[in-house]
Amino acid sequence: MQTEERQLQFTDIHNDVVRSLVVTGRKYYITLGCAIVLMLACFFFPWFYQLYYGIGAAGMNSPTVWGTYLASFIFWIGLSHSGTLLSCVLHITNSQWRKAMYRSAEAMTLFSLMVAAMMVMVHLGRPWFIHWAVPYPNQMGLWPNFRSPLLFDVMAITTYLTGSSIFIYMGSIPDFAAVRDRTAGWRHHMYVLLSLGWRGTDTEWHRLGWAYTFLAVLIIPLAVSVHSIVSWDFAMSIVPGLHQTIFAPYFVVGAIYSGTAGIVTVMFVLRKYMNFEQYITKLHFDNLGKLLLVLSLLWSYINILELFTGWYSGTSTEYEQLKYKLFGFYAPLYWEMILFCGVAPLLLISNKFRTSFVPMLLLSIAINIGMYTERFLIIATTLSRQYLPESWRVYVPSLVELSIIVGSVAMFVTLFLLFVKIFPSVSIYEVKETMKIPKRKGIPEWQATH
Amino acid sequence: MANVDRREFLKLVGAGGVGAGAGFMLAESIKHPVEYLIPYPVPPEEFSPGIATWYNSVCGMCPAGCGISVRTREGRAKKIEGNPLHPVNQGRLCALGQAGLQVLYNPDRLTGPMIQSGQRGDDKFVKITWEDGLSRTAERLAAARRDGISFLSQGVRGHLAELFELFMGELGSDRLLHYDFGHPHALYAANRKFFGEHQLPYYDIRNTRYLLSFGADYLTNWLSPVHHALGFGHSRQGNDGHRGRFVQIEPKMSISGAAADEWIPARPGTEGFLALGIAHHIVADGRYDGDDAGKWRASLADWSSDRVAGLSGVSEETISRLAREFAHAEPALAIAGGAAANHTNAVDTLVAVNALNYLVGNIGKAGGVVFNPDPVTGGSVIDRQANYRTMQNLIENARDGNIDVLIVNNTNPAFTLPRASGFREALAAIPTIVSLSSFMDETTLMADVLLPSHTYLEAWGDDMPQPGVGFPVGAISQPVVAPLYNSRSTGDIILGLAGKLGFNEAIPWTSMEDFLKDGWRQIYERGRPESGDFDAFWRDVLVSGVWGENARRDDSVVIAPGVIEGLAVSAPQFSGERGDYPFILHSYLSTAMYDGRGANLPWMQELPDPMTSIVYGTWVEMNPVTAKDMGFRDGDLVTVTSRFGSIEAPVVTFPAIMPDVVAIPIGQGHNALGRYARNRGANPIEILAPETDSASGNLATSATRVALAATGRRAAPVKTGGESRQLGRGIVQSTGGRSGSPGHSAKLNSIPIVVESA
Amino acid sequence: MSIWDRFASGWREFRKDGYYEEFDYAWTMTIDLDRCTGCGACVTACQAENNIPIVGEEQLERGREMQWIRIERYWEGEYPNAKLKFIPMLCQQCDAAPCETVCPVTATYHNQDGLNVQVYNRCIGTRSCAVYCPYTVRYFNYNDHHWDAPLEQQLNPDVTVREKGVMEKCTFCVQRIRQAKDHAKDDGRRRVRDGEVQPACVQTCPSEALVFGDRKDASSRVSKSMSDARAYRVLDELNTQPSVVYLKKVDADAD
Amino acid sequence: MASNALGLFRDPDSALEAARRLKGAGFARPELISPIPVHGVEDVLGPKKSVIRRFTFFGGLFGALAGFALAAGTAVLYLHPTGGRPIITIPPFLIITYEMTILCGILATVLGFLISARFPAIRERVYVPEAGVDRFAVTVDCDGEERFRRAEAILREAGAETVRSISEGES
Repeated sequence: MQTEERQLQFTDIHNDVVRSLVVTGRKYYITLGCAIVLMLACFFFPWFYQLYYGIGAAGMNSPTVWGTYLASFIFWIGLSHSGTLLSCVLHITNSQWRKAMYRSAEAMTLFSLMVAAMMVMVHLGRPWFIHWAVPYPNQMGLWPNFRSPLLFDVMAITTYLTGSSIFIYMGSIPDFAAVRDRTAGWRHHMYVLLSLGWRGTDTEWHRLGWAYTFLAVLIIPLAVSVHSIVSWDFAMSIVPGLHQTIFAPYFVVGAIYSGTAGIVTVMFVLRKYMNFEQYITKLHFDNLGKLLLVLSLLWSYINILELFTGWYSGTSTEYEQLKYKLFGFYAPLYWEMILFCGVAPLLLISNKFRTSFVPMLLLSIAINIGMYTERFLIIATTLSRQYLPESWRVYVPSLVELSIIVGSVAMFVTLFLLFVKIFPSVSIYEVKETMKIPKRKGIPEWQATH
Repeated sequence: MANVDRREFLKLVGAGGVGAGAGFMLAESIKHPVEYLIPYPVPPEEFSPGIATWYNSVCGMCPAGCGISVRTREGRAKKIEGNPLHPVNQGRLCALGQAGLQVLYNPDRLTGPMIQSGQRGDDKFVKITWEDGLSRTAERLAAARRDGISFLSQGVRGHLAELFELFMGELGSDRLLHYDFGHPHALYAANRKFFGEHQLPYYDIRNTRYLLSFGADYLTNWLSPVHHALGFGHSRQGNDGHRGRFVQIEPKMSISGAAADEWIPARPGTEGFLALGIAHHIVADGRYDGDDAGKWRASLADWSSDRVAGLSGVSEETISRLAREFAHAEPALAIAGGAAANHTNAVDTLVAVNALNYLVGNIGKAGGVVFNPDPVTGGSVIDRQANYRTMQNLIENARDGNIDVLIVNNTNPAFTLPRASGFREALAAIPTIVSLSSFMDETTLMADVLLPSHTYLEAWGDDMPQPGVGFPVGAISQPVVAPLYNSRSTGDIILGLAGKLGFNEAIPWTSMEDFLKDGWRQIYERGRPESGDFDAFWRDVLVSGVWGENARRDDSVVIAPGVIEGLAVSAPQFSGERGDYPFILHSYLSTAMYDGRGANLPWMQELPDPMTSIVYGTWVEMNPVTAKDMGFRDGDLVTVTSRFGSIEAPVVTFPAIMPDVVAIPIGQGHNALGRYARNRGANPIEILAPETDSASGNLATSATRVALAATGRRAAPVKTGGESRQLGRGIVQSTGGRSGSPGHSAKLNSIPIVVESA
Repeated sequence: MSIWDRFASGWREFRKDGYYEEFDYAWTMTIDLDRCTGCGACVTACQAENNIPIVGEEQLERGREMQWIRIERYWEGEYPNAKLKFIPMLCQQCDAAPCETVCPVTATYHNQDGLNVQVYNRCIGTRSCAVYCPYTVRYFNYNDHHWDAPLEQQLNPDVTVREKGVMEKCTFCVQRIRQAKDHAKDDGRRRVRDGEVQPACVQTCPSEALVFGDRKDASSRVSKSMSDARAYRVLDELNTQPSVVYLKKVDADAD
Repeated sequence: MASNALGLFRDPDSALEAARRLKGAGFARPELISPIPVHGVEDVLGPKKSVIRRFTFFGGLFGALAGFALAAGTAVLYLHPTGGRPIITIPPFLIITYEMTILCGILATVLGFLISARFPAIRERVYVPEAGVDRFAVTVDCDGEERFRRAEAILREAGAETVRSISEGES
């Protein structure tokens, strides 16, 4: 199932992965350094300034009180989506090609969730009181409001973060064990702890298999619920353009869409810079490409539907909203989004395109830019066209906001770079499973049947 | 037929008697409020920390003379509300009045006497003591020629005005002038001409069923806005059964125009023709059956509606309809002001409008024109009111070096006189200028000696509102807080000067309070006191904040001889050729800043202009079509040029303004007056032509033609409002015709006029 | 009372919808658009009473005005038949307030006077209430505001000064309501008398367009004016059940 | 002191074969240590029942109850009427319930896994690093020299490259 030029042995993957962990080139440190510097300069510095000055540092106004911060929040949540979700689905459907890529996909989930959580902090007017959103007994006679979609968010994201971190960890226990035996010094100790003393006995494999499957089963509905709930932050308001029943599926599809695109990007990078050429192959890009195509069509469908309902409602509020979206101040962004997320992905129809790496990379990036735009428009176009025309006002992001967007990407990269040095970024044992298993002569290959 | 009839009013005054001693105890309680959060180590007994104390006083923000109740906590003024007992505003107050607190607590107030240390105008002053300041001034006054002394004050009334009279009398100079930009000279002149009336009458909007307003923005700045607003509300929904109808005739829709049921744009300056046209109709239709009907018919003969229609641009049908409605409705009332009263033919116009009132016989009737008795004191002020001609005269004298000393009291001609008047130049020719202003305004900037006076919330004084409400009303303004700075009340400064100059036998008083008390003792005596105790009376007046008397004018109509025959309106003159200056400049008193005195109040700067929602700054209102033709978009910066200068301001398209008129609000464009006002917007007064109304000597502020030119730059004014169309969302809903709504005439108030004390 | 008793009683009592409609007062304001002249006195009165900051030109330019009550203006028609209609817009104190349900920390909720209260100290600044409010009458403190000395001496000691990151809005001058209730208690009265309490805007309105009172008291002026044929609510179709009732403007020449 | 016989195999089949034979020879349940889950272990060493499913189920159940209690219960204890909704507002509370269900389900599953697979390992157990890479090991504990030789024989016969004796405690 992988490149046939050479028969890979168990030891190859083993060595490759271990090398990817312990052998660290100069390039890596440079990249990491840049990422960290960028993160500090573009994320934390502006944020601290904003903490000092107030949200006024951003470009928001009345009535457009939400802005890019929340857009980034949705974006990162969305990006988090296909990681674990995809991996779970594929695990349950027991598809082989998943196995080389799912680890990094899950990592993506984890880190984009963390960045998303950071975006919430940035978004808040008084983040130093965020703990008030957590139900803990207190003397104030106050309590979070469980009727609030925002609190659904708190619950959902906490659960999702817990779930996906456990999922990725549990999946890597055998690999930790494997790496444990090949490392020394502090790394060894770390992996000793992480691997919980895994031996690989048949019982352990059996238990792991079950637990892993259960987790997968639990996490699929969870992931779906998470982005539905995020969508309800908006859909449960009565703002024209937001108050729509289609929003939950819209957000979920969008999330998986951008997430899958994200995976493509990450795959490409891993393949290129961690020399996993043999394990991450055309096949993966091909399959992901097909998935992307389907998702993009779904996405376009929902967008058309949204326009239609707006037009069909015939009410002034929805109608103005629609006009504004298509031809108003933000119209260029809207059409850019359509181009990137609706039109460009149609290229995926061609096999050649799907199986060529660089175009896929470019497309995946384009899609995620488009998806970010979508999230931004969802907020900007609706809030600046509220019910009372007298209160209409356009919102333009400030420098602080833009820099924080860049910074959040840097933060994601930083986390990911740290990850690839701690977690085996390709699942050793599952890749082994996909390999040709040594056979004893004269025995029917019943292993090969799975 | 005033808003408060006698019994009710006296009852109110009586009610004020509760909790006597508000102002009385104040003397002890005056301490500097800054040092402590609760600034009274040993608090006087009527102060208990945490409990508000209300003091009644008089609003000094505009000439309307509303009564106010000021809420103070721990010796600091917190809130100004209308004095519910005061017949003028009956507990209500306008935005400007509310902002009085920011006059008191303005960060740019002058904190003590100073003298000019550099060149005039370069804002260099050094502090001196009051002793020093007063003696310097006294010396100059003593050294000056008798009629070389000029006293230029803002319009003040009551005993302070009398004190000015006394003082100037002693100095032997007749150059005592009260100057207010917005003073309705033409209205006074017209009433003098038509009725032979010295005082302005009381226009009873409350009880009228039909108000025909020729350009008078009676809801914003004409005479007594708050009182008119009360009347408006009541006439609209207050009287059960019927709803008053309001018609506004003006080239640019004002707030009153927006509130009116019908807004009729008429060519600027032709309001008088319209009035005559309507009068012609009334007489022609035989709606007027006085014994002098013949004379009327004769003098109105050649004002047929077709001719008037041609002149004014208002269709014949409209004119005849207005005439019919006006004659039908009983009572109906016609008023004129604003632009209509600021053309070169203003007095004619206003006389014609008076004729309308006369013809429908509403003189002296409820809902009509009610004559006012002379004010109890300070009535002579009216003759002291300086119109443009008088100011011109002063300016010429100054130029010729006939003025040795000029004392300026809280008026700002350097801002409110056109450049063309040459006032600023004239100031240069005056050796000594003394300013009593509380702020560093444009005029004070030119002064040599600064003797800053208290704000009206720190000073003793009184006021007899003019126009009154049909019967004598007086109100005492008492200090509601201790003086913030080392300033003195205007009265005390004058008395101080008098003392220095040794006018002791003529002006024996040492403090404004004593002077005031003596004055009010006479008022007390003329009221045939039931209770023989002046102090009790004094306290009651202080507590209730207002005093009234049931003396009314008989309602017999006296119409000056020869008026009917002389009835005619001359064509309005405009400065500038139509060719070079295609637009007529309609400059109007801004809602928030009145004549510019509000520009240093942040609240007023941030109060969106009701019509455009613009804050901070000046703008030029244009008809959208005209703007389109000239290729102007909203926010384009244009130069507005008259024969006498030019200013820059951004264009704002305004749906309700005549195509050949551009409107600019007055109030911004200060180059002094503190951080909030300085270098903001432009001042349209600067470019006004020095055209006057010959009959009243009033500056014809609407008689200037201007040209507009694009600068190519954009300077979109800051607006709080977005889209200003409803898009069929039914936000402001309206119902047609007659609504059987039960009205509710409100007399209630939430203010306990009670001082927490024993 | 043990936690379980509390729970039991609570469960019994609070399962039903809108149970708190049985609260003591139902403060209501009616605004007669036929009287309103748009003069803006209410706006300044509110600023003075409620320590509403001076935002400054730069902030206003960025669209961050702070006016708990604002005058909205709507043009109709074109010259020469242009009409301008004003409508004062303030927090509608909705009984079914969208803003209340969305706040994650219950910084805004319904108090026992039927008021939609905003707890500044509890607010963490998610700003979602402002998004959910269809009347856009919630104002956010984008930064700390300051008053040039000695302007701060005017600040009303009965009202807090809000810090950055906090949402604020019209409270129907709750401090005055509290005071009136205390007065009533001192006089041994169970209820506040009609007209005993007025928000700053109502108190100052020169044309008496605003009326305030308790609609539970059928004899109150506000109840009377609510029963007016012209009474309507803005955006009623959203079923937010506002406590601010408008009286339609009368268009004399229409019918 | 119990010692173990451990045979290393190149391929899983031989390992399984060895295990089967050991079992047949009456050895206590042999253990298979492999770098990948070997399929067909069950048919050789007999099926295994996993308790994890119960953990998951009861965890989820608990989560559901706890979730609703959290939302509804505290809503009653802390009265904050909002938006005209009833204090016990079913639809939104169901969402909380849902999330809590999954959260507790996940945690319980993890717990179940750790318990049933005896993680984390406190005392050291038989292990060979090669089995973590590409070798398949079969261990069986056999006390006594003679039994060890027996096991060794079976293992070699099944094709083990090497056979070692490992006593618990070293690894």
